[in-house]
Amino acid sequence: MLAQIDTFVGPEVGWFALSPLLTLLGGALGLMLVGALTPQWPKGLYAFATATTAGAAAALAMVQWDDITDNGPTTLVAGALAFDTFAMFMTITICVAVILVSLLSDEYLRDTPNDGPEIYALYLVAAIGGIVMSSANDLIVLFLGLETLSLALYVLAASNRRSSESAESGLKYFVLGGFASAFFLYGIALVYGATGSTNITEMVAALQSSADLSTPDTLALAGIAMLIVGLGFKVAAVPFHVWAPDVYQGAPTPITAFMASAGKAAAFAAMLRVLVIALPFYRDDWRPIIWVLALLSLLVGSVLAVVQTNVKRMLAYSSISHAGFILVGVEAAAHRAGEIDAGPGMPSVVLYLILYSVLVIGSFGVVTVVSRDSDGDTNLDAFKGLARRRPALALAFTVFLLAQAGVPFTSGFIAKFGVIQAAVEVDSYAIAIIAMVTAVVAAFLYLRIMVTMWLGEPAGGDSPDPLAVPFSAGVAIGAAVAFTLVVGVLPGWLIEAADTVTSYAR
Amino acid sequence: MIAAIEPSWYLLLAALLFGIGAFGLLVRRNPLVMFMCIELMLNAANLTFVALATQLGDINGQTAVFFVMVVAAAEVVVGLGILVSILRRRPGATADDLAELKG
Amino acid sequence: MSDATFLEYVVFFSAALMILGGAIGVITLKNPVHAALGLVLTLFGVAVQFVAQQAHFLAAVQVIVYAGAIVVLFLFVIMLLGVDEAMDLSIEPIPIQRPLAAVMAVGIVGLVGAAVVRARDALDINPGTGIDVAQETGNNDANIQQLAANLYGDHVLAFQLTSVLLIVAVAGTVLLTRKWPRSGDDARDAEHESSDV
Amino acid sequence: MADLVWLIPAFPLAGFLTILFVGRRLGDPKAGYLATAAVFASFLVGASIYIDLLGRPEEERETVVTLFSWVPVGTLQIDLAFLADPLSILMVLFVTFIGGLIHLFAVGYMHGDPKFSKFFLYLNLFVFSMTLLVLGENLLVTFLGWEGVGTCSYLLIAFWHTRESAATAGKKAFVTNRVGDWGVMLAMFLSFQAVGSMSYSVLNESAETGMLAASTASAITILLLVGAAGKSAQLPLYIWLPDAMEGPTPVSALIHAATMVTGGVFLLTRINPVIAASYDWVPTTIAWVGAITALFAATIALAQNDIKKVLAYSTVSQIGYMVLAIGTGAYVAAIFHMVTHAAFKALLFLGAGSVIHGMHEEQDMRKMGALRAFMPITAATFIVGWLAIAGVPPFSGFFSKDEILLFALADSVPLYVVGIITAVLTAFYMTRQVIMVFFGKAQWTSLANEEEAPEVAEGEPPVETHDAHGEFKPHESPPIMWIPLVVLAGLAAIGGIINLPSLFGIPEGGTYRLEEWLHPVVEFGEAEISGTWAYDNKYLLVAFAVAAALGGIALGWAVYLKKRLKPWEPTLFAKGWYYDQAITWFMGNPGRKGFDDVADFDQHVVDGAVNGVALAVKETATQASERQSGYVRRYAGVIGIGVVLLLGWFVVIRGIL
Amino acid sequence: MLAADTGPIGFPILTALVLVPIVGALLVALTPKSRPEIPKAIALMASVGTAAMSIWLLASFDTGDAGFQFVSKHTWIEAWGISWHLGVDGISLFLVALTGILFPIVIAGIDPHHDEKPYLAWMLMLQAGVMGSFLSLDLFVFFIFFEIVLVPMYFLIGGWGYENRVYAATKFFLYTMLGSAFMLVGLVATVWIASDDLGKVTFDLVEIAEGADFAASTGRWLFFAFAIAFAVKVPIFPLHTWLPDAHTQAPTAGSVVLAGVMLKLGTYGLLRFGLYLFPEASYWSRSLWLTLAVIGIIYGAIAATMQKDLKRLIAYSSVAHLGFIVLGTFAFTTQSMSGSVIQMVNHGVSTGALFLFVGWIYERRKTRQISELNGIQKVAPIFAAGFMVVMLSSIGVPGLNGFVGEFLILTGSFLTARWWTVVAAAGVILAALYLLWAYQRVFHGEPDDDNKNFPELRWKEGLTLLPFLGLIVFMGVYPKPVLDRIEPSIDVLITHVEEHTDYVEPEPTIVVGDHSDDESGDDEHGDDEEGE
Repeated sequence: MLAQIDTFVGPEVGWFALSPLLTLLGGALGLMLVGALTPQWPKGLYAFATATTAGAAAALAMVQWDDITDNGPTTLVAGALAFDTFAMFMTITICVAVILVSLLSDEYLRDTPNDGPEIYALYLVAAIGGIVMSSANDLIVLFLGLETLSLALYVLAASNRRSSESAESGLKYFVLGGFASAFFLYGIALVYGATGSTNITEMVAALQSSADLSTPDTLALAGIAMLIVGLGFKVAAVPFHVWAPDVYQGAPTPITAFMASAGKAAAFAAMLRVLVIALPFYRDDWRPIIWVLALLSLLVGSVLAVVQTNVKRMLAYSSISHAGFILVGVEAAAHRAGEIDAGPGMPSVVLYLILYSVLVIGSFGVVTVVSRDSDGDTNLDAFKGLARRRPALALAFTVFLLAQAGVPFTSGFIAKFGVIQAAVEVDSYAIAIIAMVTAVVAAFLYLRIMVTMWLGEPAGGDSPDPLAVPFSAGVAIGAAVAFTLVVGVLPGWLIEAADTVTSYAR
Repeated sequence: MIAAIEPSWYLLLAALLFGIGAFGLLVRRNPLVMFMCIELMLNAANLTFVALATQLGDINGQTAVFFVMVVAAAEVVVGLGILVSILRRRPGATADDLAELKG
Repeated sequence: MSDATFLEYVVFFSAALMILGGAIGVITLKNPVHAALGLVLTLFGVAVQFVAQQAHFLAAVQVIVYAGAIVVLFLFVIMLLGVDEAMDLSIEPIPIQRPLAAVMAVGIVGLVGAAVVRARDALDINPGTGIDVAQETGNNDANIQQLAANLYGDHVLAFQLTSVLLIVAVAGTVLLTRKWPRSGDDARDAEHESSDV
Repeated sequence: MADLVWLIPAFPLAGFLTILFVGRRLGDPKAGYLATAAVFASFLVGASIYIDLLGRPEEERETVVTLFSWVPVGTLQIDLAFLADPLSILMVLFVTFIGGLIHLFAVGYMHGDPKFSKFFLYLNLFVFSMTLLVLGENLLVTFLGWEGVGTCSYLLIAFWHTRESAATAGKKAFVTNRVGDWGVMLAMFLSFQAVGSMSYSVLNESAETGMLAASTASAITILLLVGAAGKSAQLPLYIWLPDAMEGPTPVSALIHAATMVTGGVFLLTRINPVIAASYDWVPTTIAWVGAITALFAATIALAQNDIKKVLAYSTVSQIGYMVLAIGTGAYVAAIFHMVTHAAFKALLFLGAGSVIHGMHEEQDMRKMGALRAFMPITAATFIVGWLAIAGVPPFSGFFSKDEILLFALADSVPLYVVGIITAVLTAFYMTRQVIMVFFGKAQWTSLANEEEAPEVAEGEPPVETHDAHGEFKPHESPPIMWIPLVVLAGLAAIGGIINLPSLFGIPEGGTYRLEEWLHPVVEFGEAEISGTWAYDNKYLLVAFAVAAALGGIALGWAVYLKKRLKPWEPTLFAKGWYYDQAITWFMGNPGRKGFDDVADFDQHVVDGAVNGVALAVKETATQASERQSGYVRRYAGVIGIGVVLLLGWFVVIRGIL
Repeated sequence: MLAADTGPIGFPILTALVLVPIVGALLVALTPKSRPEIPKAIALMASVGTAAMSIWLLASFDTGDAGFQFVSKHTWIEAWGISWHLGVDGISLFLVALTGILFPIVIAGIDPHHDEKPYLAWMLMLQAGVMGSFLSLDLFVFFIFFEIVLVPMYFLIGGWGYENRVYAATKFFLYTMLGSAFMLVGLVATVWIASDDLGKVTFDLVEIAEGADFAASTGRWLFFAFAIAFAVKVPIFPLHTWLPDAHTQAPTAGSVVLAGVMLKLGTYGLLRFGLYLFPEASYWSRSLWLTLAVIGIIYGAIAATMQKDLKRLIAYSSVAHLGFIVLGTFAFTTQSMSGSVIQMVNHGVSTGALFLFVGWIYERRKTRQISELNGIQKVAPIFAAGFMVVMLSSIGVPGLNGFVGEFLILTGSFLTARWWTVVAAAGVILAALYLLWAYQRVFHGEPDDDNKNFPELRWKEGLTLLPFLGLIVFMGVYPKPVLDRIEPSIDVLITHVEEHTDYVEPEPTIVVGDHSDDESGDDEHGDDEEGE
């Protein structure tokens, strides 16, 4: 018996492969410990540290990239994590989100009790959760990652103790999130029962071996239903979107940005992992559901946005419709799930995710700056005549909005184009057309905001007080604008990178 | 001669528990109780896991339950933290009282 | 019919009774404290089921962590906030919320049940001896060792992740419990309320 | 020499451009003289070309001068080319000569008008377009002139645009003409489709060689008839011409009597082989259109009191004669009458203008009378014109009209009867006019002053510059105005000589000059009447004609001077058979309403649909956003329902079923 | 229509045509507030430079060559088979030239009254967008330019328009975007389906048009996906209602550009991306288009007659005029299609000029209501004369540019679509009706007190107007040089259609000189028309 213990050998851990995660973890711990032991750090240093950590992680991920493309994808730590370009792509996406958001948060938190290490540490930890979600090769690991991300987001959402909205959004998010993750967990359990494992590799193997899918395993199907509920909740797909508008509106704006970018990205990555990579054998069962979710998200997101008066809420609904768009990509991926020639579905999704993340952070970044000046007010009126008060800012916001509307020469167009292309390639014309049409409806919302900014009368009348743009936030927004336009004109490199994710580990 | 207890019975039991928990979350207004309902649901999942683990003769299911417990603990901590920060401000607030954000 | 089976029956059904009774209690009892106690009951029932499934270690953890720590935490918060006054459950402010809930609950139970029943043959082929290592090896720690090996073997990463999870909990509570200056606090709230209603 | 044909339009164009740029500096009257000079220059060129052609053997009397390729696309090759042949040159001659005279008259008539130079600007542009019309080598160039004269007529009718009626009349003229142009355009397309070209030579040639299907030929002819009806004011499109009298009188003389309105007749003559190549009912139709118009207009003229209106309707009626002639294949007669009519009708209009001038813009004949004493020259010349149009031998009108009637009878008796009746009526209403204006007792002295007042108030150009010092006395016009009258009177009197019939032993050499001259152009279409009963009884017809003329005059004399008979002027005639009113009413009421309905339809249905969609979306959104109630438990419920649905799909539909 | 390798010159003039305005726009945007005079200068330089280049293009365009000239082609997004492929042929040449010439005039001649800097920047962006759309030979590139023009136009209408501008701008943006929504899907589908024939994924227009052969049913769907977008842009009845609002509310410059070149994106698109890509589908559906076109001609004219707002009236007249262009396009004869192309230019010139006048009237009287204007000709004769000339050209009086296009369209259409043409020809009557009536109400009559001191045409305005008048007269009197350049490309296009369908262009029987074969060709043509 004792020998048994002596002879126990843990799995070998590819430390270098894990380095992005470890970097983030180290950063988080460092912030927590050092921050706790030292007095208030000088201006902006927390944000800077966070950004550098995330940057380092992203850099490491890029380093891994070539390694993967050369040696092919593998799995890590006893098949717990997948080590493939898909994971790395998402890692980079999430790290970029962390960088931008932490830059946004800097001035936003200044002079509040929250201007400490915790929030930033939570960003980093949440990032870890997101990365784990997107690279998990085991449903339990995926669940843990999801919980890490979610818990961090619940806290962050509630973090502004001054605002009752923040608290409310935190609670709503928590209750519903817990509810949803209970479903998710239950789903995992049922699928486990059907496949005899939670490890994706083994699941696939098991499903492959059990040749007779003619008598479908209802346990697995029920499990998939539950899994889709959990994932659908995370990506805010109708009808599991109900939390999104309230939480997006209530949460502190940088946090909202983080949810809409990193949160959504990780969730979609997880969705691809679970559905496309782990459950291709049931693709004919779940594809129609994705189709419906996409349809509903597109419609509800774009239509309800029309009548909103709060910019954050508008963006929340628009992000729902964007989720619909991404789901179109997922649906396209579903057609080819598990095949050698996976088609442009998955690439279009990851492409959309990174582009949209930057866009949405930029948009919420502008909202952050404005609301900071308007004392937390994010109603449309707060944006009246923004062009007069700070033309550059208004222009930046215009760029983001146009990009979200899918106007050419912006990254948004490339993203939409990719998704539509993917859908058309697998002959899902209907959803593609619906997506484009709803995009027109959604465009109305963006136009509305633009009109308010450019044609509205600023509060100050003819001589409105100019609006201060904090340096760090300015940097973040500027970077986002640059990225949006550059990718809009020269998307080739990113597209090629995205195209590699179809060779994933399993 | 009665048959031995089948694993499916556990699963049905778990399903029942899960349903009750979900039902409770919808009908109870007290946030604390809602949390408890979530705990019920998690336990249903746990029960499922264990039952299936036993049936499959696979320990992973039990390991999963272990993790779920940690998650549950963390969740409760965070949840209660949020709840406290709210109820301090507005004592006796129910879930329905927190409906500022809508539309 | 062996005694063993009979015993199993007794255990199963009594535990099931505990579980469901407790659960019903949680969702029906007006007073949160009582609800919490109902939860304890359920948790114990679950623990018993675990034992019945030879998951001794989990049973122990279940009792200690859940019934011990978590529920206590609940009770503690209840007391701290003094929200232990009973709440009238006869009224339902949100229209058709309860029918909705009923439909959902019934639906879930029914459908999952259907799935289980449907899959039961698949399940009950070789109602395997399970992982009753103890009976085989006679080593009462076998389950623990097995679990440990699995935990630190295949799931070591997951195990590490739980620590990350706990970091979140820590950081989160620090953040949420930090004292904010009361200056202009409520004034601001009022503002926000007004700006949104 | 004929190669210089392009000079003919060039001169008026040059005049137009000069006046366009320096017209205001030239001012009154230099601009007028310049314009007149330009027109007479064209006349001289035309004359020399005439002589040139005269010197050639008959078959060579045709020169095509191509300036440049205008619209060349694929098989459609249209040049801006002129055709100098007997017909076009003849047209040029009388257009430019009479046009010149009218220009001269206008110099006096428009004297003092603030827009003096602009008037001549338009006039020259008109002459330019008119020469294009007659010289065009293909339908398109003709159409260029055709539309050009239409535009000018629009501009000139609306010359005093501050007057609402003038503006409306101008618009009416243009739009009505457009209806005709529609026919002309379709004819052009058809011609292109049929023969791959629009040039007269090709079209006529293919018609003569029988390559043009009768169906196509008929279609082209009918479509061109529509055009002619518009331009030459025939039924059913004549309505614009009477209103066109809103323009200055020289305009009425030039455009709406002498030249433009004959465009239709010219065009039909130009394509006479096509008419010949079409079904038999086609020329008959043409003939009847002319005949009915002639009679119809004559009846209306009976009851008009506006000195110019009478002339206007008589113009319509006279052109009716010409169209009748075309229909009966009497192309020469048509052209002949065109020329003579140009002379005497221009004379009459100018006379009327002189009278109006002398009467201080008074146009109502009932307020005139006994003017011969005050404006002898005008009176004398007017009387010549009267006799000419009445068809009293040996005045020009007699010969041309007689020729037409001859062909009409040769074609069919009813046509002839209509013609004769019209002749009587013509003589009658012209007599009526002459008497009302120049004879009888003066109606004007009494209401002189009250007439002055509104005139001044109305601010009519001629009045404030007029040398009327309070007292009102009709006066003879200045020489610059009566000289043209005299010249025209001469023409009207002896114009017949250009195509004398072989009657009363007129020497052979002097007869049928015009016919010989036009022979190469019309030989294919010209009807052959020798041998018909009518031809053999020419003298009888002459007798009828003379009788008709004199009868009409006598009747008029009896009624209006001797007052033996009560004048018979039924309102039906006075109101022009209510034809115009009917159309105006239709346009104003059902027509306008229909248009309004379309506009409303566009606004409410088509655009309404668009806005409706937007509204619907907004409504849905409002409704839906209320569902987002903010209650976390309700949200959980929504999720739960989602769960049930998903489970239903997976377990039941995919799993169990 | 295979692309020549390069233009006769080394330097990529077409790319320059697109980039110069963009660069200009950026420079304008970057100029400091402190120097308000600089933006105008930059804008003028950029636009005049573009104009110069486009005129040079006109000059050095090889008349005989039907193919694409000055082609520049570079890989852009390899992963998606997208390349920066520009080229110009007889169909696009004059639209490009018009775009090049129109903008400097408008920029120089029309004063935005406020916020000049962004105004100029947007104008230049607009120019770049329009240029790009006319030049691009790659579906993707075309689409992005086709789509991007919405943005500057949106801001021009919304920022510098009149009372109801936001509604109009939004309507314009969304309506057009809705159209393009279908086009995008259709476009991608085209590429994927074509990739089966081509063996590779490419967005290259020429390669697809020449290489791919779509099954009838597929091609028709794809064609309609494209056609909807163009139909909205043209606009074709009943998708036209954005136009009156957009035109009426747009600032003068906006209206001029909108009428001048932007509407042509639709008609041009139909020619280049409808007929050329999907000859079978376009030929198959011609009856529909002809009918809609004719409805548009009559309907637009009638609606125009009843408008109370002068600018709206002209907007509706655009609907009618563009109906002619569509008619010609789908009549598939050399004459009609050449007519359509030249009519695109003519309509741009004359309607653009009309909008100039309306803009000036508004500046003077602060109203566009016909009922509030009268007697202007008495107080401002030159102004009136100018309007008269432009109006006559719009009515289609021979000798002015408007006629040439209409005449060719109708002549050509008569060969293949006789009865449609017969009705369409009636449109010229209505054209006279609504314009003359409007003219009478605005310019004729005694001016009342409000209009008594209506200022006469100013020098600056006169100079702005001059190029328009020049073109109006020149194109009317001597269109040959234009037609000579258009025709070869049109012929190639028709041949392309003939290759992919059973269509044979009817040749009228030529009887000049010898009268060889039989005459009754017209009846044959006649019959197969009645058949439709």
